Amino acid sequence: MSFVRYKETAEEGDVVIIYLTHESMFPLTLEAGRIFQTRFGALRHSDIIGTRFGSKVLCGGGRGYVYALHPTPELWTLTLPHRTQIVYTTDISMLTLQLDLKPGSVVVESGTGSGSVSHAVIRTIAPTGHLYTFEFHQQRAEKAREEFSDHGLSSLVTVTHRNVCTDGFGLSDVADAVFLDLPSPWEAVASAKLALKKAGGRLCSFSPCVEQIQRTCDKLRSHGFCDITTIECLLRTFDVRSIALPEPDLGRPDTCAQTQQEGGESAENFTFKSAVPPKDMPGHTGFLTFATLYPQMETS
Amino acid sequence: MSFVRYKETAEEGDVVIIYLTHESMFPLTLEAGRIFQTRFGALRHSDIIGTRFGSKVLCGGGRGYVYALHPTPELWTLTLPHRTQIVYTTDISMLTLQLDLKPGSVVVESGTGSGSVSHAVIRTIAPTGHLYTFEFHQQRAEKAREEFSDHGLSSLVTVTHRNVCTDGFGLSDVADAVFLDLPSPWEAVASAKLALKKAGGRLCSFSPCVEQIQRTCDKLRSHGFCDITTIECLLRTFDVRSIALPEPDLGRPDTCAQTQQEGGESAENFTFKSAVPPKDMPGHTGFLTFATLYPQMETS
Amino acid sequence: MIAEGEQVLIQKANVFRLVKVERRKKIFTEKLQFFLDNAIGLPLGSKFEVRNKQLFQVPHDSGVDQVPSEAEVDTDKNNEKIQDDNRSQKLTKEDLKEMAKQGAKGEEIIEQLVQNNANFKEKTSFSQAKYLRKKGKKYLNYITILRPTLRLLCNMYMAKSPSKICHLRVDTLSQMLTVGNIHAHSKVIVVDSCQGLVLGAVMERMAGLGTLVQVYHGDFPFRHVYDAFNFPASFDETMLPFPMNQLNCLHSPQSIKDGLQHDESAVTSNGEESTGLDVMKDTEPNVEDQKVEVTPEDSISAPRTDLSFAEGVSDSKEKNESSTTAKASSSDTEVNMKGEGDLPTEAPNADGSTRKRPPWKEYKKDPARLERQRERKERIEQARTVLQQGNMDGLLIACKFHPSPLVEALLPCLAPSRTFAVYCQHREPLVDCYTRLRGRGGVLNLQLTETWLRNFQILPGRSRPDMQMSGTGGYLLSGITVAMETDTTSSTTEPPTKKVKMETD
Amino acid sequence: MIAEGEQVLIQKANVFRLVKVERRKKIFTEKLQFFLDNAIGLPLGSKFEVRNKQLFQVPHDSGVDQVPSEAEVDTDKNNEKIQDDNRSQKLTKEDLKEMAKQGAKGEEIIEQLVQNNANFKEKTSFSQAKYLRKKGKKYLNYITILRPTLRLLCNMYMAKSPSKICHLRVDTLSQMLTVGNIHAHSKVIVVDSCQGLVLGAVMERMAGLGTLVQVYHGDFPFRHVYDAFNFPASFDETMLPFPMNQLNCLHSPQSIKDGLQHDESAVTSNGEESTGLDVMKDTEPNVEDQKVEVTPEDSISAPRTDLSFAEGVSDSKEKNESSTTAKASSSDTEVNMKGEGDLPTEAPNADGSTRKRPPWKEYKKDPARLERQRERKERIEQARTVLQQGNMDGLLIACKFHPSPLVEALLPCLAPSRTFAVYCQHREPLVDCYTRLRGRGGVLNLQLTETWLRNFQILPGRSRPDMQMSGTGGYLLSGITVAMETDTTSSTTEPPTKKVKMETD
Repeated sequence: MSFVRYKETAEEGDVVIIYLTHESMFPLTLEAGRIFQTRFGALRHSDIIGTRFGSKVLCGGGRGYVYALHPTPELWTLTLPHRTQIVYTTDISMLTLQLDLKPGSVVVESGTGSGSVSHAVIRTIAPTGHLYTFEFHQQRAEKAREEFSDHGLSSLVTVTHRNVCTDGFGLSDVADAVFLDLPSPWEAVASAKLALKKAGGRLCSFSPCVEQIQRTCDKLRSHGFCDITTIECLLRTFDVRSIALPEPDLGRPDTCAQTQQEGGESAENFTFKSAVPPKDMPGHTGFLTFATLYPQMETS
Repeated sequence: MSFVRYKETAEEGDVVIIYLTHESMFPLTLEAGRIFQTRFGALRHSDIIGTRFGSKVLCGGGRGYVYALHPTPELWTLTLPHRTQIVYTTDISMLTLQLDLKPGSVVVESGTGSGSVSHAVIRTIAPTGHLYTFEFHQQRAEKAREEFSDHGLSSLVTVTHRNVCTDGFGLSDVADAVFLDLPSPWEAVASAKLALKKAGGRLCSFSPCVEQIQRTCDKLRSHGFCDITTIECLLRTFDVRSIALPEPDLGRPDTCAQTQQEGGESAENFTFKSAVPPKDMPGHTGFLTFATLYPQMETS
Repeated sequence: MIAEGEQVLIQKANVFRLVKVERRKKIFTEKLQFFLDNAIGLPLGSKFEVRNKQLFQVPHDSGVDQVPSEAEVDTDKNNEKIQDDNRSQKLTKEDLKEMAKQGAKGEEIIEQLVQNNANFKEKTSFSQAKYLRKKGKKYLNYITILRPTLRLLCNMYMAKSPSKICHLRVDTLSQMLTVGNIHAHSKVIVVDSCQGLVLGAVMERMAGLGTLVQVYHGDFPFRHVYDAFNFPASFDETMLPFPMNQLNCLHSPQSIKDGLQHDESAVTSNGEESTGLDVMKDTEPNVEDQKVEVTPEDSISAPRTDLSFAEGVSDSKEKNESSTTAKASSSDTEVNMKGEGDLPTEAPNADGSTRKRPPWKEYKKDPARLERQRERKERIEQARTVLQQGNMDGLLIACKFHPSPLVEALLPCLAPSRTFAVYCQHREPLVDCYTRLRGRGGVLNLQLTETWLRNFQILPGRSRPDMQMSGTGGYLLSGITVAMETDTTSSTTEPPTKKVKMETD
Repeated sequence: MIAEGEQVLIQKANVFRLVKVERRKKIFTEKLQFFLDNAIGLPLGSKFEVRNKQLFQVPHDSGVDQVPSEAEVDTDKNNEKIQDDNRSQKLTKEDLKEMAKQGAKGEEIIEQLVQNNANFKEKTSFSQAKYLRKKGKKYLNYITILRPTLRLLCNMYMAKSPSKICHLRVDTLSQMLTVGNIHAHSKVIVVDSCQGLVLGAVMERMAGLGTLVQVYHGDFPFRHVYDAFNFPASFDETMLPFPMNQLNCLHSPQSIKDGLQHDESAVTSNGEESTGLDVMKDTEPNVEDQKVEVTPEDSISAPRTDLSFAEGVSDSKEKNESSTTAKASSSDTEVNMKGEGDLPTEAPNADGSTRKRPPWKEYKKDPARLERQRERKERIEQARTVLQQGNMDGLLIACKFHPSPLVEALLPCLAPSRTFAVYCQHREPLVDCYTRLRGRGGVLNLQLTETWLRNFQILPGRSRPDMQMSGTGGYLLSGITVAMETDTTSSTTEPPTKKVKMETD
């Protein structure tokens, strides 16, 4: 299977996303004979193998059921095993578009982290692009490499274990875009400039703190990057509900004489369907700083 | 007249707010015999004098009309002659509440600026409180003093022309709250602490830039202020409109045979009342930093 | 000053609890138990350590984490080497329990935790501070006793049981007070299903000067949070209750008669009762016009709302109301259910302590009770008069009902050129209200707004917005009243609302 | 590479304009006039100075303001002494005109302005930079020629005429593409009233690999912005048009016959035309089940949409559409009116240049035209087949219509476990859509979202959010399809939507 190409039927070895509820999804690699315990009961892998993605699969001996979904980078982001703080789909969407990514783009990323951004980038640059991703933490790099392989993405990505802040990317004139998710992104700017194509490219740096982007922007300016912009993008998810607001009982207009009604409320309601904002929402994930490296003018 | 007490009838010398439209309001000091030119025609002050606030007043010889409104700090903020960048009602509301202001509070403010905050503060602390306001720009200080007098607020406010960052407030153990709107608020923190009552009080600093609040927060911490919080508050004003979204014409289900309809749209609409967000809105006014000075523990 | 009989807020870390100061009463909060006796007489805002269930005052910097200065912020350390696998701490839970048992102070326990944590030194100074903060919340027994300010009360309810205050966030409440131009010496109408929070806020801004009419729903003017403000008793005299289910008869010709007549007699016979009511003193010039001939019998024969049982049932009544609210906003059900039991407050009922109540029959005949009942009836009649004069200065609505009918019923009570503000948790009812007011006319500057509020963490090298924020603070509709068109035949000049609409759309 | 015949964006300061690169064609933008000839062959992203209507390449730091470093930021100066009374500048307008006439370069004029400004030295370095930036915009004649990327196109339309792209903000568009899992080798349905912006975005992410069905409204598949992407002609072959007003007959038994039959013949007779269409190659196992007996006459005898006049009227047609949009969102009327005339684009009509058109009768008989017409009919039939196979991979809707009927008509075309995303400027239609889909079933993970976007200015000593931001980027409804319950009798297991609802509410 491959995360970057839909298939119809789930087969042994495939990753499926088991959907119990909106808040409860799990990735599962199918192995005939194995059983996955859900809170709706035991789920036999064999019952998924051979069925169409998106089918209902019974579990708990037919008492409950789940859906077996085709993996996407977005579902993966929601369900992946966290090894680090991850970047979520709202920011990934924005950086993908703002880095002008498309099939064929060559992208450099550091750090790989839990691979959340990597999967989404690979999806977009496939089948002809390539992702060079760098991770300073050895185990994480290995784990990511393994996952990319399991997800059928190996040919599209090169994982390197390296501290790019001290040792650089070791790439020159290859990348259309660079994505930095580092504690000290400014330390990677010079190396990122080197990695970008001489014909120009885009850079994005993701940082939670203002001080980080201040230093990064300074560095970008001094290295000749242009159009430096920093944005914040927040997602608000609404709850669609039917609301019934009671109409107040203002009494009878003809007379003040009245007996107290039981409950004191008029029977009528002002009823409407509404998209109710959540009580709490993500207030900050990080600042996304973007910059353009323009082609150097040929001095003739 | 006084901004802090409603009266019923507009009299000579009173300030009224002339309302042409939501976007077009002007403050006017009534003087019998004078005429104010509006885009709806000439408005005679005499036609306002003696009428009830909130009345319709004809202008342009009866061809147009305006409303003469009672001034409030909020209308004043919308219409005042700008001498500086001003703080608007959204932030004023927040700082008034967060500074725990109420009738009787003693407040220290710098700078006075255009007096937008001052008016709102005086309204809230009247009739028993007092505002000490400091302005480093002499003309602005004089102009503010004059306005407070015209608005019947003189007994509630003391305007001082002084650079508080270099010369301090010169106040000790008097204030329940301090409001700073200065380019370098950290320079006034020590003096603000002195001005606050020994029984404790609150401080607010308004600054547009992160670097300003960083330095101010550092200073507040080192001077023993507690509960230091920084907030942003943005106002989104909706436009209430009736929206008619055309229903798509999906053709007739019984047959693909059909003649093209004129216009191609179904006659039906999906119609609803909506609160439409504005195309653009204020994205930032300033950060409001709040801090508490707690009473010193008596060392027995 | 922390005074016996007054309400105070007890703060432990980020958790607040409203209690009445009493001697020899044990307070439970956040797993702490203590008596307030030692705190009585000390300034509000004092900080204490709890030791052996007693309070001992401490300086304010006790137990506060040091914020590393910029120089100390080492960006080189990045927790890279740290394996967070819960094996870094050598002390077991049993060790810690034993230490606590032997009376170790919080600081000592934390010191031991740090020394026995294998990773602590590898952490960045910020991670260290975060660790200390986390452990401090758990092991340090500091509390602060605070004045229950509007700010703290609103935040406390928002954190604990937002549905009790209709999700009215502090910034939205602050807008209401400002936009409504609430100040001393004004005459304000408040409709409040926020347990009296808005009522208290308005009274605080009026400081017992002016008139505050509380339009209440149900048998009894409920004002739980209002009582937390510790207002002097004199403030209460400026507050007049008026039952919501008599609003419709406020402006009908028949009832204007009733009300005015009844009230006139009340004013004459109880002149001394109206102290503190500005409206009674300021006889406005236009009141003359509104007077109508009346017959006293009408009002006297009308059976009024029976308040006799009100005090007795007000508690369960409120529970009914809460569940109605919960029905309308089902997402809060859980919070509400939980909040119901452990809402951190011990406020008495609005009319004072009713812990020991005499048997029903006795109570019914109790002369003090009958006197209170008579007084309330009189105050309702005073409210009626004030409302009918149509000369109020402000109107704030924050309630669980659809606001449109309330706004339509109460706007005629405002003088022209006065402001009103209507809060609702949802925007659709305010869109309805906006539309109806546009059609009605007599209002300018109608604005439907929402505020967005976010905290920003400002720390050396680590400044950023808070990772979580409130999804909504509700919606606010505000406007300014103007004189209504009385001459309906003059169609030459366009009605103002139409005109405004053209200008602003 | 800036290439003849391709579309490029011309950037002057913050203003963008879409033009087709042609020799000896004069470009007008922001009061500048010039020819592109000198730029042809240079890299996209090059910067030029305009002198004597010709372009001269310059380095990218030309005319860029120096950002003062932190050390230079003098907080002591605070513009305190500056009286901004317009008397500070000694040069008159006439002086400046004369300088320009005599061919002074922009830099020279600004230098003179600075030297003759009495206040300049008193200003803080930031005020100085601001002054220079302001004057730079006016007097410096630099332009940059850029590749029309999705990012730049979306921002350009949003700034100039947002109603043309249904106010689809760049962050919302980015969510659509991601949530919709758009990628190469997928089969995607797009409904786009955004002048083809979404269509172009999807095609860019698919790179001509897979199938893109454009469900279009009106006589003609309009895709103005799509053309700005300069896609190779081969990409077009993967795009199939399908008229919106044939959607209802897509799934009726009668029409499934028509469609399938018609399509089968099309595939057989035009096998070579289906190159690039993945769907034609991947014969899905379940297609067998859907096949039905058909009679070819039904479809052939049906008079189809007459496309003959489409090219001729598409411009005025679009104007009609715009005014419909304007009607629905009146606040944009002004922008729209203005935008209509000076929209910064010179794209040809979707099927190539139609500047010189033969007289109607001649045109009608034109064999090339008839061939195009025949081809389009065939492609519509191909689209019909693909849709009827019910095996599409994605659905994006961003249109001026109420989306619910479109979603209901098109969801059955998706395979299970595929994603869809519906954009609407308003949230009420999506609430309706959400509700209908809940009732329908067969969808999971329904999410109604809004994104909030703000720019942050990061400058030494002056970092802050931008003073202005967009009020809304519109709303998005997304979800995942799953297999519909086919066995309606089995009521033992609860339908999934109900179950989900219970879990999430």
